[in-house]
Parts: sequence; C-alpha cells; structure tokens
Amino acid sequence: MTAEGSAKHETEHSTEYGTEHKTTYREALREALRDALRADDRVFLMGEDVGRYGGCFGVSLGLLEEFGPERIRDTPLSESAFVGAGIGAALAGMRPIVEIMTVNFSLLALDQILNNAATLLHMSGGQLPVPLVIRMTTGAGRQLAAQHSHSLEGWYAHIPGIRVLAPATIEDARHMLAAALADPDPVLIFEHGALYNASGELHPDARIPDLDRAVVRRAGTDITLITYGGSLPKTLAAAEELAVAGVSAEVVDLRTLRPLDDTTVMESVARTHRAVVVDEAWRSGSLAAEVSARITEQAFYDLDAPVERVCSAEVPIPYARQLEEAALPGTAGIVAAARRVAGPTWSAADGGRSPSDGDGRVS
Amino acid sequence: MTAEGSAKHETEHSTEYGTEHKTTYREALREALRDALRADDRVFLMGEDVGRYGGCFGVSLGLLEEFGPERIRDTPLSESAFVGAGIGAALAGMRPIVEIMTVNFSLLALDQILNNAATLLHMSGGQLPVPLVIRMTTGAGRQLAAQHSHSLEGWYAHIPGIRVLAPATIEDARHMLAAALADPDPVLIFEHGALYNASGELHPDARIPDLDRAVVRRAGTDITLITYGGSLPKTLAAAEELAVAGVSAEVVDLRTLRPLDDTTVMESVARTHRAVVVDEAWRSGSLAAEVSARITEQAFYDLDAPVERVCSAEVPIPYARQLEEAALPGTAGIVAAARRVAGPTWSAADGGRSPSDGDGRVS
Amino acid sequence: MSSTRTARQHGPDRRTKAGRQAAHRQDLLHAMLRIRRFEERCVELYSAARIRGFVHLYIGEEAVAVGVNEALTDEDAVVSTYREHGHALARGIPADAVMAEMFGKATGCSHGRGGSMHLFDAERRFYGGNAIVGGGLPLAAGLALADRMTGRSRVTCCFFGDGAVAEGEFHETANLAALWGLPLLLVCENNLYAMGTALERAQAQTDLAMRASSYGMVAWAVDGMDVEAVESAARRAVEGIRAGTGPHFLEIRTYRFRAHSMYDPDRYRDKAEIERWRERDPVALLTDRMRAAAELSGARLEELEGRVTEEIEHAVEAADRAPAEPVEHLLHHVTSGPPRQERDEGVGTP
Amino acid sequence: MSSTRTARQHGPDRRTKAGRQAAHRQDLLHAMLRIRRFEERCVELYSAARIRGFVHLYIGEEAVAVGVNEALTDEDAVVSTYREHGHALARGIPADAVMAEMFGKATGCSHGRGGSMHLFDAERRFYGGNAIVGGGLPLAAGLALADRMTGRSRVTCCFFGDGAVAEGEFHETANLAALWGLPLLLVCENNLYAMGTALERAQAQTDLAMRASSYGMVAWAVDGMDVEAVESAARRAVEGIRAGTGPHFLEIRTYRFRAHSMYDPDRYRDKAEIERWRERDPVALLTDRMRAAAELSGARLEELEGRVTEEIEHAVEAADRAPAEPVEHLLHHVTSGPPRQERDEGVGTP
Ligand SMILES: Cc1ncc(C[n+]2csc(CCOP(=O)(O)OP(=O)(O)O)c2C)c(N)n1
Ligand SMILES: Cc1ncc(C[n+]2csc(CCOP(=O)(O)OP(=O)(O)O)c2C)c(N)n1
Ligand SMILES: [Mg+2]
Ligand SMILES: [Mg+2]
Repeated sequence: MTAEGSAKHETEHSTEYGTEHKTTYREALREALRDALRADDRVFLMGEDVGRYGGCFGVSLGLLEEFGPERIRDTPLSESAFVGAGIGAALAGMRPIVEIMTVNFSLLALDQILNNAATLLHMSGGQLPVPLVIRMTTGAGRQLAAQHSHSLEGWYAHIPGIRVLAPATIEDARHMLAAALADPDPVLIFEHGALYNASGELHPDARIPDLDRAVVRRAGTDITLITYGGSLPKTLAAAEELAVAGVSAEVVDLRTLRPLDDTTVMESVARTHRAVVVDEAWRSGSLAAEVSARITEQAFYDLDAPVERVCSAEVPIPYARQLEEAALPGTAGIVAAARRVAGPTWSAADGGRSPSDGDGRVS
Repeated sequence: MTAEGSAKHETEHSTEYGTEHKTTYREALREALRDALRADDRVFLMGEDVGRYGGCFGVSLGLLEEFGPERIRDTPLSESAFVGAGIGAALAGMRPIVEIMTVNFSLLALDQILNNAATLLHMSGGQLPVPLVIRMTTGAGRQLAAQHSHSLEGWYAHIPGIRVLAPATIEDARHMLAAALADPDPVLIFEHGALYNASGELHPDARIPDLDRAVVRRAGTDITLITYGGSLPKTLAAAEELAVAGVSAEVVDLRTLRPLDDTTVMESVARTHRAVVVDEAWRSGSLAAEVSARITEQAFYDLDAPVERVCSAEVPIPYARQLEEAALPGTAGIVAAARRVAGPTWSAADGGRSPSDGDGRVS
Repeated sequence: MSSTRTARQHGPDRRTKAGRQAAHRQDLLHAMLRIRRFEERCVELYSAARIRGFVHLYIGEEAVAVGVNEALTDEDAVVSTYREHGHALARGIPADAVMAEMFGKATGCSHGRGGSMHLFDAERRFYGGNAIVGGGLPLAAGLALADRMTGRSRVTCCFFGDGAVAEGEFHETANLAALWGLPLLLVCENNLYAMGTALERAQAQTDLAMRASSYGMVAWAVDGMDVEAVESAARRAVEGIRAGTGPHFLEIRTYRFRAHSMYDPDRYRDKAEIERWRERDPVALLTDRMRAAAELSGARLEELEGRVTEEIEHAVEAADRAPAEPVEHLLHHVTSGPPRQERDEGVGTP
Repeated sequence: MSSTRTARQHGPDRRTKAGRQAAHRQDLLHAMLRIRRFEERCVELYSAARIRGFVHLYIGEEAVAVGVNEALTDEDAVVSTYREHGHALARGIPADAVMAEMFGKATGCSHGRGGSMHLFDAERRFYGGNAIVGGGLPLAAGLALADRMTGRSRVTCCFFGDGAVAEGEFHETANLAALWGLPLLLVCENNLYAMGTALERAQAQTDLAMRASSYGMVAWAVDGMDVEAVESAARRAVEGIRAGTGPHFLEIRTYRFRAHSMYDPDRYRDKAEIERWRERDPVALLTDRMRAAAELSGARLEELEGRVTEEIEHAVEAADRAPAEPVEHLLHHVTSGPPRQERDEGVGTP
C-alpha cells in the first residue's frame, strides 16, 4: 500500500488483502491505540472487555499490561452508561476512546450519542465541545445472524455534529485514530469485522489522513464505483474483473461518511459519467441513497446513465452461509451492476434492466 | 376533505387546516383508538401517561374512563421495557398499541424495535409474527429545541420487517390505525406534533386506506412535489403559491414510508418530468435521499431536471423562533426549489444554482 | 456560592454564631425567593408568548436546589434536567442570562439555542439542561470519572426526578458509579409524580433511597421542604464523597406546586393533596422559622423581595432589549471551528 | 417435560417413593447428558467447519436448564440467550432440529436463519435465542403480561446471565414485572463471568439476589451445580408465581467449564479456579449421588450414554443430509404473507 494523505486523487495501486504479511488491520488499529495512549495522558480506552480479555476482536490485546486498568478500563455491560461517561469525561478535559463491541449494541447508547455527544456543543451555544472518539465493529459476512450483522453507520452519518469514519485499509486503520483524536468534536470509527485479519504492507512514511477527503483507490475512466469500509475489497476485486472485460472502473473510497467529500466523488463522475454505489447496508435509506441523491443534485448533466446501488437485500441477515451470501453485496453483483450502467448494451429503452442481465434478483 | 381509499390517484382538493372545525387530527386519532379498543378485546394501549394524564398530547384523553387501567395502561419511564413488553404481548396473542411519547425517546427502545420486533419473524423462520402497533409523535416546529425536535422516521423506514406510516391528514389519522392493526407485522405510526390541532371535515364514508399506496393530494402537470406527514400542509401551500406563479405542481403524499410506493411516485414523475422531495429530516441520509435515488434509478430518462430536496438544515434544531424557522423546510423554500427545478430559467450550464436564485442558503 | 454573594453584603452581624445563622438563613431565603419570583414572572411572560416551548416550573422545590448548592464549591460540577431554572439560578448563572435564554436571545446562556430546558454555563461548570429523562446521569458519571482519574477532589452533582429512577440509565449509572467509587452526588428530586404518573404507579419499590443503597452506595431520604435539612444532608454527602467513599444518593422529598409544564391541566392530582403540601411551602417554612427566631423583620423581607424584583425586572428588560441571534449564525457551533461550508449543511428556507 | 419423556419409559419402578426418586434422577441425568454430549459434538463439528458463526457452550451449566425446566409445563414460555442449546434441548426441541439449525439447514428449528444463537420453537413456546445481552427480558415481561391480562395461569421463564444484570433492560424489566405483579420467573445464570469480565469487576453489589429483591420481588440464590437443588428452587418459585405473588428471581450459581465462545482464548481465568469448579461438575455430582444411593449401575449409565449418543449421531447425520434453505427463499418471512415483490427488497448478488 502506498501512503495517502493530502494528495486528493492519489491512487492505490494494490491493496494486497491477504497476500503480504507485514501487518494486519487489527494490529494497525492496536498500534494506533498504543501511539495515542503514549502520546497523551488524557487519552484512555474504555469499553466492555477491552482490558483483561484484550477486546472482543483482540484489538486491544496487551494494552492493559502496558497502560494499566485505569487507562484500559473494562466496563460492565452498560452501553448507555459508559458511552455517556465517555461524553462526560471528554467534557471534563479527558480524551476518551470508547469502544462499543459492535454497532449492533450501539443502539443502546444511541440516545447518548445523538442527544448528548452530537448536540451539546450547539445547544450550549458553543460552550461545550465533546472531544470523544467512539470505535465499534460493523458489518456482516461471518454468519453471525440478524442481531450481529448490522451495518448502521449510515444512520450515524445522518447526525449533525459528529464525524463518521470507516477505515477500509491498513493505512487508514493505522492513522485515522490520531486524526480523530485531533478533532475537537465527537468522532465515530466503524471497523468492519471482516477486515481485522486483512494483512498487508504498511508504508513507513504514511501520514495522518485528511479526514475531509475521500480517496481514489483505483483510477479508471469508464465508470466510478463508490464505496467504503468492508465493501472496498469486494469493489476493488470487481474493478479487476471489469478491467478484464474491458471496462475501466475508478474506485472511490469515501472513508469519511460524514461529512461526505462531494468534490472527490463529483470530479470522478465528471470524468466517467457513470456511477455505482456499493454499500453493505440495507438498500432503502442507505448511505448509498445519499450518495446517489447528491450525484443527481450536483452532477446530473454529467451522467450518461442513472446511478445504481448495490446494497444488502432488505432482510434480517440470515445465519446460513448461502443465505447470508445472497443477502450481501458481492463482487459478482457489483460487476453486474457496473456492466448494466457502463455496458455497450445499455439503452434508454429498457432502462438497463433487461431480464437477462443476471443481476441475481429473486422474487 | 374527501375520502380516499383504494383510488390510487385521487386528488385532495382542499385540506383546510385550521379552517373547518368538524374534528381535529387529535380527535380523529382518539376515535380510531376508541374504535379499535371496542372492536377487539386483544387490543390495549400502553405507554407513559396514556391513562390518568390522557396522553402527553391529549390523544387518549377519556379512554381510561371507558376502558379501565388494564387496557389503558400507564407505564413507568422505561421505554425499552414497555416497548419490549408490547412485543412479548403481541407474540402471546394480544394486539398491543404502544405509545412512545415522542420519537426522541424512541431511541431508548430502538434495540427492541430493530432486533426483536422487526427481526423475530424472519429469524425464527416464520414462526413468530409480531402484530404490534407503535405510535409516536415526531417533528419540530414548536420551539422545543434539539432534544425534542427530531424527525427520525427515516431511520425506521430503513428497517426490513416493519411498516412505517405517517398520517398527514385527518382522514389518515382516523383510519390508518385499523389498517395497522390488521397488519400481522409491526407497524410504526408517526404523528407529527404540529398536526394535532389541525381541524377539518371528516367525510363520513371514508374507508380504511390501502397502506401500500401513496396518494396524490393535488393534481398538477409541471412538477411533482413529494412529501409526507407534517410537511404536507407546507407543500400544499407551496403548490398554491406556485399555481399563482403559473407552475402547476402535483403533490404526492407518501403516507407509507416503508414500503415505499414507487408506482405512484414514478407515474407522477413520468407526467411532470420534474421532482422535489420535501422532508423535515436533516438532509444527509434523509428519506428524501431514498426517494431521490429511486427516481434516478427508475425514472432517469423521464427527468428534465435533477431531483432536488428541501430538508432541514443539518443542525440540532435550535429553540429561538427565528433559528428554528430557518432550520426547517418552509413554504418559501419549497417554492424556491420548485421554481429552480421547474422554472424557465433552468439551464444545464449553471446547474440551476445561480447565486441569485434566492434559495436562502447561508454560509 | 456566588449566587448568594450579593445577599452576603448586607444583613446580620456575621461575627456571632447567632448572627452567622441568621445571615446564612437570609442567604438561603434570598436564593429561594429569586427562584420563586423568577418563575412567577416566567408564567406571565409565557402567557404573553414572550417565552415559548416547554417550560417546567420548580415552584415548591426551591429548597432542593438552594440547599444542595450550599454544599458545592465553584470547582464542582452540576448536571440538571429540563426543570432546571432553580438549579441554574442557585448555581450562580445570572438571572439576565437565564431570562435572555428563555426569550431565545443572543445574550442567553445558551445563545438562544437551548431555551428553558437547556441552560448551560461552562464557566460555572453547569452542564445543562437535559430534556431526556435520565439522560444526564451517564454524563455526570463521566465528569466524575475524569476527576477520579486525574486525582482532583471535585464533586459532580446530578439532579434528576423520581421518574428517572425507572429508566435503565439510572441503573447503569448507579452501578458504574458505585463500582468505580466515583465522586458523584446523585440528587433524586422525588416530587411524587412523573408528569401524571404517581410514584407508586411507576415504582415497585417506592423507597428510592433503599433502592439506591442496593447498589452499595450511601443513600438516605431528606425532607425537601426544609432547606436547612437539605443543606446539612448535602454537606454530609459531599464530605463523604470528598473523603473518597464513593457516590452518595439523596432522595429529597419535595413537591411541585404547579403543573408538570405549561401544557399540563393537572387533572391527576387531588387539590387537597396540593394544599397539604403548600402548607409546607419551603419559602414560608424558612420565613416562619426566621420570624420565630426573630431573625427576619418585615422590613428586611421587603428589602429582600425588593432586591429580587429589581434583579428579575432588570433581567426581563435586558432580555427584551437583547438582540436575537442572527439567522446567519444558524450553523455556528454544529462543529467546532468555522461552520462547514458544505452543501449538505445548507439551510432550509423558511 | 417432554424432553425426558423417552427416559421415563425405562428404568426404576416408579410405584415406590424410592423408585420414583431414582427414576426422576435418571431423567435429570439423561437430560443433562444430552446437553453435555450434544455440545461436545458441536465442538468437533465447529472445528470441522460444519457449524459456523458464534457458538457459546453451556457445558458445566446443564443443571440450570434441566432443573428449571422440571418446574415448567408445556403451556409455560421460555425466553433465552445466545447460550441456549441447553435451554432448547431441555425444553424438548428435538436434537435433530437444533443440530440442523446449527448446520444452517432448512430443517433447522429456525429454518437455518438463526444458527446457534437463535433457536426458536413457537409450538413449544420457546421464544429464542436472543443475542443482545438483556434483550430478551422486556419481551419476557410482555409474554407474562399477556397471560396476566387474559387470566391464564401460565408462567414465563426468562434466562439471562450475570452480565445482563448490568444492562438497563434488567432494571426496567424487573421494576415493571414487580410493579405489575407479572407471572415471570427471572433466572439469572450467574457463572461469575461476562465474557472476560468477572462479576466483581462488573457489579458494585455482587449479591444479585439481594439486588433483585430491592425491587420488591422474592429472590434467592441457589447452588447451580446441584440439579435437584435447582429443581426444587424452581418449583418453589413457580408455585409462588402461579399463586399470584408476582415475579420471582433465582440467582443460580454456576460456572462455564469452557471458554465464552469458540473464539475466546480464555486468558482471564485461573486454571485452578476452573479445576475447582470442575470438581462440582453437575453431571458427576448427580452420578455420584445416584451411585451412592445405589440408584445407578454402570450398565444403566452406559445405556443412557448409548441412547444419548444415538440421538445425537442421528441428529448429525440428519442435519448433514438435510437440504439447505434455497437462496430463492431469502426474502421469505421478512414480513408475513407472500414476500413483497418490491424493487427495494431485491437481493444483492454475491
Ligand atoms: C426518556 C424520556 N421519556 C419521556 C420523556 C417525557 N417527560 C418529560 S418530563 C417527564 C416526567 C419526568 O418525571 P420526573 O423524573 O419525576 O421529574 P419531574 O418532572 O417530576 O421533575 C416525562 C415523562 C422524556 N423527556 N424523556
Ligand atoms: C448489549 C450487548 N452487549 C455486548 C454483547 C457482547 N456479549 C455477548 S455475550 C457477553 C457476555 C454476557 O455475559 P453474561 O450475561 O454473564 O452471560 P454468559 O455469557 O456468561 O452466559 C457479551 C459482552 C452483546 N451480545 N450484547
Ligand atoms: Mg417527579
Ligand atoms: Mg455470565
């Protein structure tokens, strides 16, 4: 992986998930935590099983030994209380990093996030910034069934006053936290559960990313594929397949889900004139809808075809492997959508939805 | 008001908010509750202050006296527990109507709604339908400040397995409940707080609405204004203003926010070729984004201009009147957006956003 | 605390014990009168539509805010509810700033963004103003946690109602605070009702102090109509907290004389019950006690009332004259730093 | 309960008191063995990747499910957690249906949609299978409420862990149930850990029965390794509930011999602690007791084990052969009735 920072349209030439072994997404997250804890006494990590257990996905393993139980603070199963406690501690000058095991449990703390963390600054007329970072795992793909497979980061991206991040690469896993801690306002970081074991090279002179910018992970000319988080590897794989078929796909990684970087998206669409948005959330009301709506609003006259979305089927994610796979966006589905949108057979007449286009829809 | 039921594109000729006095939105809701309680022993109403107090907005006033404290059941301030109890009671054969005072407090029960009510049927392989109705007040406009002014029905419309309703008229307030109770699955009803005092005539032979259908509240030829709930009166007022200016606006009331009735929307857009979506939620990630994305996906080649959205400013809704008004969609803003989209000055060159178009944006 | 500083400039001789007691009682009386008269004025202003939104009056409960506040220093923190005019005024937020906030003016203590339910004052460590029942509790635990972690001996005081005890947040926070030994003073203002729901119809166990003590924290009940009883209980609790014995819980038994909010027709309470409680009006109770001890002359009371009236009328006039927060500032303070220029932060047009 | 019906066909003479005791103990032993062997087999199948997702073993805690279940009738309801194989099997869901569910097959008790964490059986009033800690509690209160309102004398039994007691849902549900006198049996499986967090690091008050009794409900602690002790406690509690004395809480002190889940390296517990608890293995404890009373011969035990093995191997083979739920059925049961044909319910392509 190459470093990417201020360069707006820098391209990722290879992501190498699962090939190299220099480090993993999990280790990169851990190193970022270690750095932050070493750099600033006000920083502490708090959440369920972050200490003795080492984090439910092993991200904080070893940190308790280095930083002790005050700063690597195990909490009871009380999501609302310990997230709220993070808000209060931030108000009182600390720099808490609160881990909610997974997005699925974050609903229990949503009131605190929406009505306190995101709101106090404005409601107090600017008196009370909340420099809080909340990390959580998101996403499906590991046969964990309906209650453990949500992708709700799009909901959080609806909330004014907070920043929402989705590190999709090892670089971002390594460097986003520092940027998040530098933000005076609440930042939510969504780590996709299927990425923890992703391994790859970490460039030594990587810099802290500009959180206001999306990044082009792969340059292309025929179509823009817009995605983030756990869907990035699938989308990059789809782009490779499309290349073989003669379609040059540009892949934009949103990285920051709030505020969205319209500029990077629109500049890409202005070049390719076609776009597909890939998002693991349920289709209706997904972040993909927002991206699609913005493209329509801002780049309508650049478009040669309607924006399409590849999302999860609107079903509680089932346990059985074949059902789960059918429910989630996959490389084949992305390729099919991109071909519909970009393909030479596209025509206004059938709206690009000829029954034979193999998009895998079932009734 | 005229009755509307199965007729798909029936038009509302006058809404008469605040003019006639035959009944009010509040009373219509109460009559619907009374009917339901009389018709079916399994129906009961449960929530904070629904009994002795008469409901925080007075909707259930008098029902305790008629039906007693078992069926008009006051609860402690325990949103998660009493919503969950509604789910359990529904599983055991009751037909509970749970009132959450306002959408603002529903976050405390969101886990129960998403992970139990919406999920049990599918997760159990079809064994456990949850015939539950949840009512709550939504929306801003009464200077109640950030924590009491949310419009989060769009979040709920993201959840597979539930139906989401937004009665915008006295007719719908009167008749949607019966349809909701007839649904074997969970139904959420969002009552806009600014509508409770709306008064008007209730047609005696109004029928139970078809919950799968949106409805055209005003016929028009030049542009489609799509909205729901508390924004309907403002949108109808905007349509009147537009008519004076020579723009014939069709107004579609979505009514059911999940599942969305694409047919009614697309048929209208096919006629008018232009659309504006009005939604009181914050713009990013709003239901308006979903409607816009669908129009792009399904009616791209019908469009003569990009779909626009008129939403709330992305700010915790402030208390001060002038700030709140500036934050919320209003008739002037809808008119301005519609003129941008439909107006003769529209051109591809400036994307319709010439700085002088008076859309009231501030920096 | 600073709220009573002006009162302290006048009155009895503070060099004798009796004089100190008399002077202190005058301070307490003054602090309660400020709240009482401020809110009575608010009722008028609400009727005149100068104040809007939800307004929850504290009338009848003044002894709680005033008594508890006596035990706190300027370094301590306060977290409150939507029924918080009393807490804010006792804490020392100027009446001007509170009234301007109720008017939605730029000079308000939340710059017009909060209104009655969301008063803030970072400098005075007054963290608002929370309109989600129970929503302030976790936050208060966090303020206390920061003090614990940094070794400061500050106390965080969190006010909440009897209704809030039913919320999961109460339970989670009580456990967390007791588990971690946080310097947190939990003040439950038990006014016997949560809106229209009487305590015994909301709580299986109505002895709330007992409920709290089941978390392993010190907890007891106090007569909330007697400001001196509240003060001494709060002092004892705060001492315990500063001594490192962890969170304390005070169930303060009080009563609201008015309806829940301006919208509430108050149909769920017996008029006789209200009358019985009015007989224990905390202002009258203290006034009578002072009169019995010959600590308060009619002239002195008149003077106090005069000072209070003056302060409040000044607040009303100042609020009236104050500028509205300009609409152009709508997007200020959504995030720190200059407002984002993004398209998606665009303003809807009214 | 039906789970032990097959065992009842054999064994000691049930006409004498001693015979009845021996026979009953054999039933209990059989029920526990089924769970133990079923899960041991699951471990193998998980290693072989035939079972996926999160799997939480109940090994060591069998006496809780089996003992409590003895007190319930077919009309009663059960709400469980993600650690629920034991509850499901004790309740009488056929091993075939449970195993097929773990395989994700169409014949599974949730048609492959739930997996290990979400077993359901509407007919047996087994309401799952909830993977949100504390998430089953409010629902259980609702099942009980329906019975209360319709005057049925059924009981709802809700299992949950010691960790769940920290969640707001526990508190809200306990209060609601006590306030309304609901026929609810709250069974807290206190295995001393919530994942890697020991009870004393999660609860300020570790006497959970005492905590529960602060809501005004009957509550006590029971030795969870002794299935007969659990059974008699559960019977007493269910009797009380049926007699109309409202919810009861049992803190059942138990221990999981295995890690929290298949992913857990179990670094947070002392090996010696685990060994100490293994000495009180509920299966061994009962076996020893029966041997001491000459109620269990080696041959009889072998026969029981053989029957259990047969049942489980049948379940594995059947699950193996069973058809997968077709991908075309993905959208079934999202709502009742035929799946909606809407565009927005379209399926993503893998
Ligand atoms: C979570 C939540 N539920 C419901 C409400 C509506 N509500 C506002 S105040 C109130 C009563 C609270 O009673 P209590 O805690 O006793 O405080 P009091 O008003 O008596 O001071 C209710 C139900 C709310 N604001 N938040
Ligand atoms: C709300 C919520 N928070 C966290 C988790 C993750 N989690 C699953 S099981 C568990 C431990 C629960 O412990 P306990 O209640 O004691 O039950 P046990 O596993 O010991 O049977 C945790 C933290 C969850 N599933 N739900
Ligand atoms: Mg109260
Ligand atoms: Mg446990």
